[in-house]
Amino acid sequence: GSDKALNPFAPKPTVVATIKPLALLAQSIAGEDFTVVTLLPPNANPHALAMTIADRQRLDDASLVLWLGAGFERFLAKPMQQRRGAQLELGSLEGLNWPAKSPADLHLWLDPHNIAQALKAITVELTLIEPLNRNVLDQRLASALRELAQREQAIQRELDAFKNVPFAVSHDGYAHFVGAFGLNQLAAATRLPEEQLSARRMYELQKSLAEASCLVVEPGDHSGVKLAKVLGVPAVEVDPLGRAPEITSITTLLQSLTTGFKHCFNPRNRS
Amino acid sequence: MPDFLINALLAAFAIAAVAGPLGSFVVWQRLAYFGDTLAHGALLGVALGLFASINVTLAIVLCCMTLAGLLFLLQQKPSLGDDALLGLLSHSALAAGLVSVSLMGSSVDLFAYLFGDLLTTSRNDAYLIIAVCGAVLGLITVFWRKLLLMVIDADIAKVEGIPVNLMRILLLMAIAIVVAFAMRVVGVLLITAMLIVPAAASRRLTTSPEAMAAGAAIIGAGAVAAGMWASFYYNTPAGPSIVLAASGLFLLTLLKRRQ
Amino acid sequence: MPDFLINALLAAFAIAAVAGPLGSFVVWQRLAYFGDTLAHGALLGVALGLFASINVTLAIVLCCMTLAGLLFLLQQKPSLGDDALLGLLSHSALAAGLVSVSLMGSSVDLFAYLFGDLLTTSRNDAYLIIAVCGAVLGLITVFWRKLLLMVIDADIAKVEGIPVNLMRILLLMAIAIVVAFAMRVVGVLLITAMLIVPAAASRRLTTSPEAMAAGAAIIGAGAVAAGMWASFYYNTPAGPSIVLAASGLFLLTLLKRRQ
Amino acid sequence: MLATNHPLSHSAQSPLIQLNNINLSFNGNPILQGINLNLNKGEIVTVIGPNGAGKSSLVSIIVGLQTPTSGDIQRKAKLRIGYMPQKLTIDPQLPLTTQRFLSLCGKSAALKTAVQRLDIECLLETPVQKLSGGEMQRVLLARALMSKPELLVLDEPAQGVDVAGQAELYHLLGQLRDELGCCVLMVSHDLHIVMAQTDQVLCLNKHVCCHGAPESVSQHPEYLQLFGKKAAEDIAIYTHNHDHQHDIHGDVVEPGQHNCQHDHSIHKH
Amino acid sequence: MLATNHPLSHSAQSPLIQLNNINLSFNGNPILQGINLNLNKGEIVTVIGPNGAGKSSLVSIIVGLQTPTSGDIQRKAKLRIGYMPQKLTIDPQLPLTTQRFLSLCGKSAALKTAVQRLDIECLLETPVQKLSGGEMQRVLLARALMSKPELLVLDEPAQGVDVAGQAELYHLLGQLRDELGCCVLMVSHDLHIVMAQTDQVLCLNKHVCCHGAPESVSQHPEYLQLFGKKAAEDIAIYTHNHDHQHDIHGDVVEPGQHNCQHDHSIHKH
Ligand SMILES: Nc1ncnc2c1ncn2[C@@H]1O[C@H](COP(=O)(O)OP(=O)(O)OP(=O)(O)O)[C@@H](O)[C@H]1O
Ligand SMILES: Nc1ncnc2c1ncn2[C@@H]1O[C@H](COP(=O)(O)OP(=O)(O)OP(=O)(O)O)[C@@H](O)[C@H]1O
Ligand SMILES: [Mg+2]
Ligand SMILES: [Mg+2]
Ligand SMILES: [Zn+2]
Repeated sequence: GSDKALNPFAPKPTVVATIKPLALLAQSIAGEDFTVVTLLPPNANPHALAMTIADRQRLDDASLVLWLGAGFERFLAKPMQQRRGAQLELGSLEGLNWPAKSPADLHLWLDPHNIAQALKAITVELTLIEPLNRNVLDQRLASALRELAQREQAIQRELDAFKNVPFAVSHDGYAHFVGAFGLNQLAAATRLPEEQLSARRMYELQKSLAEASCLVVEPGDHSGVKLAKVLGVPAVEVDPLGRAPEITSITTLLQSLTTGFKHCFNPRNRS
Repeated sequence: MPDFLINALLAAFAIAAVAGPLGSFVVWQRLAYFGDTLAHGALLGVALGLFASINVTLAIVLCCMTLAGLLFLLQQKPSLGDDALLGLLSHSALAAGLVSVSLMGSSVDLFAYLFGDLLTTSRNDAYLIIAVCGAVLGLITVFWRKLLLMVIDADIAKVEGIPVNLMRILLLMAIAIVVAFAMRVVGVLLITAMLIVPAAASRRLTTSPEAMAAGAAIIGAGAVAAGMWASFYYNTPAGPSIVLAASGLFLLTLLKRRQ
Repeated sequence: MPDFLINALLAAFAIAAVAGPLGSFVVWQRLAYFGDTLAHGALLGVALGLFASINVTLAIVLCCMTLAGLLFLLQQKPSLGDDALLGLLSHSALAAGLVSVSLMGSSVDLFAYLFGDLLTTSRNDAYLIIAVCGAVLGLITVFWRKLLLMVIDADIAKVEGIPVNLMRILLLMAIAIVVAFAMRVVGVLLITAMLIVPAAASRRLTTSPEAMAAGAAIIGAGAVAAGMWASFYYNTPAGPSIVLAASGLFLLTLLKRRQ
Repeated sequence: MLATNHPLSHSAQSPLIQLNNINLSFNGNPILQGINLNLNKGEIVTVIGPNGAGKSSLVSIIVGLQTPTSGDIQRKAKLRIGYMPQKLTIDPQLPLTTQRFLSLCGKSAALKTAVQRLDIECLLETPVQKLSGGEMQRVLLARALMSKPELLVLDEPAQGVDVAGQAELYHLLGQLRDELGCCVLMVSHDLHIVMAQTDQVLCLNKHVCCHGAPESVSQHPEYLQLFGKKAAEDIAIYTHNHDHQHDIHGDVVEPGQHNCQHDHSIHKH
Repeated sequence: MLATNHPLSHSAQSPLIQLNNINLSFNGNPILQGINLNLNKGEIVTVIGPNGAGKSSLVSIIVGLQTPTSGDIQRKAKLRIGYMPQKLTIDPQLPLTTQRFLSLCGKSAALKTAVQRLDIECLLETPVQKLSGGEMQRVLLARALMSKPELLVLDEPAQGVDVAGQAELYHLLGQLRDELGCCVLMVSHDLHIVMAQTDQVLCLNKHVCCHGAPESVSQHPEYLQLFGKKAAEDIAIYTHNHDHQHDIHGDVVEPGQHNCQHDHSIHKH
């Protein structure tokens, strides 16, 4: 009702995605028929976001809200409970792959299989909103899935040589990628960035990471960089959120991750 | 006006109304640290609530009330100042919360529980806040004179037959309950700041305790209105904007030279 | 002993040593809230530092020192208690930090800055901490008598020719600097708790200011040792374990009946 | 009645408060020892004694702020006590005018009377925290009056009150006793006034040295030891002629131990 | 010298402190008006006056804690001041024995002398916060002495001190003046002692009512107005016979306004 009145210049239905990877997913299906909005600023922390009124208004105005789940975008838990409009909680989709070691990890867009599931679900939701565009949407889905499959194979080939190279991560956000491509992750230092280490854990990490090629950290994870320094392994930045502006699709995001991990595995690539 | 804005304003005004008088007592009794202590206690509450698998809000409320009780007991030993006691409780509760999370290998990020957001208030949340704030406001009004006599001088009050200890625990519990309920709905920052900042601003303008309490409520309400407007106009987060608006009002009162 | 443990212990013992005397002043001067205020100020410092693209540690130190200066100025208007002033500054700084982050669309997770981790202290970090703590400890020792006279009664001290205002700002700056440097290395919780808890525990055992300061340092060191051991043995996070150990020592002192 | 041999228990009606063999000690140091005391309606009882004698502690016990280490207290049911402590510090953060401070504890009619009585109209708008030492004493007395107490307890009420005010204060206490028929218990160092205005004097130095009417007390050997012979005669302090007898006055602290109650042996003559 | 016509400026040496036309007001209320005062070595000067007369305020200005609204103060270079405030509250969280408290401001030899002088050996181990009212006054005086001050400023030093202690305190102040040759400035309500022990009396009631030697002051009309004729004669308060002349004493507040300085008109006879 009042949503349209507050936003008269948006003739196209909007899809609000919480973070950039989800926006990339939505964009590949939505094309020009929807306005896709990313709720979080490129580098904000989804764990502790304080919304502005405009953010809140965007949520209410959205035809579809695309998010991962209360375990990831905590600030959305309550608004989504109350929401009457369409929402797609990717974390609760059927038929997803979950990594064995950290079954609750919601960085699920790092696994091509999950990406495919998500794309399909998004197509269903968008079709419900704009039934007349069904054909176009289906075509976009098909081409997106094709591109994804190709990229997956290419990455598989690229990473094959490094399957046994041991490495560690600072905080457990890469499990889906690691699982999908069968990489040899020795350990994750912490589950969450805020978590503090125990002396025992530190001791064990130091022993088990003796042969690790690197510690993978997110951009801006200063504690991770410090940890790597103390443990005596190089820190390599890999960005699961694809913050870099040249990342414009989910496949380029996967590719950038691959490049990042190769930096870790291949000492010559590191500076 | 969109629904979420109505809910947010309802909750924020209710909090401003009760935070005025309650905050005045906080300032008089030097309990400014108490809000933070309760927030840290809430962390422990969440951890224990998950452990004992009881309702998390209930666990938080229980934990906050326990902290209020502990503070009351420690206050009976007069060798430490209130601020040091609160600091002690605050840090111990936070540390205990962090340790128990780690021990339980709990899968929730406890900090999330501390960051409510005013703009995500639902209508039911707003009603809950209004009910809690109304009840506490009623209690304070009923016991106003006794509470005030206790603040002025506990010894004289005691001799004159006022149940000083009861009043003290009533005050601590009232603060604990308001903070515990409001925290999850509107966020720790907003509720703890609303207790202190408007009362501090009002202190500089008024000459009677009643005026200070009422003034604090009015300044709080003004800060809510101004902060919400700023949040809309400058696209800033709502809670922090309200707090900044209140601080701005305090700065304005510094211009007043007298007293 | 692994390197990381040596570094951590070096840093933690240095902090315990300076936090003993400094924390005693914090307790006497009712500044327990100051640590938290500085932590919140650090958030603002990070945001502004990124904005002005200066070194973040420098920005934090500057911001903390500004807060100390502000507190000093506000203390000159005696109509508000220290705790209310600190609460005001604390919440305003936090709100300002959150708002400026939001306005700048800043690229760092500010909360990470607040949760340093003792165990990731590098050798250079440890040296830095030791240097800062040593310098502050030296300053306090040199001005001990004057600081103490100021604490006892500022008026008498002033008449006797002690530069009371200078001493006061010295104390606030010393706290600000120790907290600002230590915060990024060992985490906010550890440094702020180490200021209050050992001093509070020591208060109950001692009968002279010097003994209280020294006792606080010793209790702090004991808590570091016990906490580290527990962290290793029970696999609990190091910083919070040390804080809990200190709280445990405080509880032990409650058993002592006298005084 | 336990304290039948007690000179203060002469009244026929039942006393307002009855202390039986009260002892108080802090950390093992005895502060009060074996105190027996009855307070009756219409009496003015003054407690005198050197610094640290335990006068304030006794008052705390009587008003119920301090629990004695041992002994028994009996209070008349629902006794209305007006209390004026030795010192009072009110938080400067509380905005409170004298008017409001007084109005907190009684009706406006009572306020008006009390204010007129103590001549403090012009202080009504002043914040209580800004009152000068003597002004505060007057306001506290007004406050204690307003509640129409049956027992009025004052710990050094004349402290810091100016010369003229002191005389009037004691005069006023006498009037009050007559009008309200209340009992007044006060602590004072002002022997002149005490002797002139008091019904009963209790001379305290950890134990009760002596008690009774002023005339009888001022002849009592223990009183003479405490305050010097000359003081008893003309109560003129500055002409006080030292009598070194007092260096050990019959104090019941552990025997053999030097008694440390500042027996005014400062000027070694 | 500006204040040449000032009776207190009789000394030949240059004064320790010289106040010229000092005014002080809070929020527009005048507290002190046109005060001229010289303090010289070896003098005992007592400030008397009713409650709220501004005595403590004047003392604050002299020791440098309060800045006057207008007027000029000249201090001897590097003047050592010993100060004893009207009240002192020490944070209970500070563990501090009396011994340590005293030792903070002087050598142990000076401490020993001061402690013996004031007979407070037995208080040395007591925490300062636990001292009784009068005990604290003694300790504060000991403290003020230890620094061998050139100017000793005491705001109602005898407040709460017991009868015997008072006499000795004033006696001691006289001795000190002789030994150290210091100037003693004190505020007191105790006219008896003031008149007996003081060189110069300053009678204050916002403005300086009168000043000079005790004998001359006690004959001064303004003094008589403030304290009553009888008081001037025998300084015996309890026989004080009221003289209603004093209801308006020549105060320099806004003319026509009722002067609100508690002109002890409480007992309307
Ligand atoms: N809480 C306490 N702990 C330890 N000692 C105490 C405490 N309170 C009082 N005392 C001691 O008890 C003694 C009596 O104190 P009290 O205040 O009753 O004396 P007082 O007779 O009122 O003296 P004054 O005339 O100076 O007011 C003093 O020596 C004092 O040091
Ligand atoms: N900071 C202040 N603000 C406003 N008024 C004040 C302040 N300080 C003192 N006064 C007022 O100034 C007057 C003089 O106060 P002062 O303390 O100097 O009196 P005093 O002569 O020492 O009285 P007393 O004999 O009772 O100690 C009083 O009426 C008091 O209320
Ligand atoms: Mg006493
Ligand atoms: Mg005074
Ligand atoms: Zn003698």
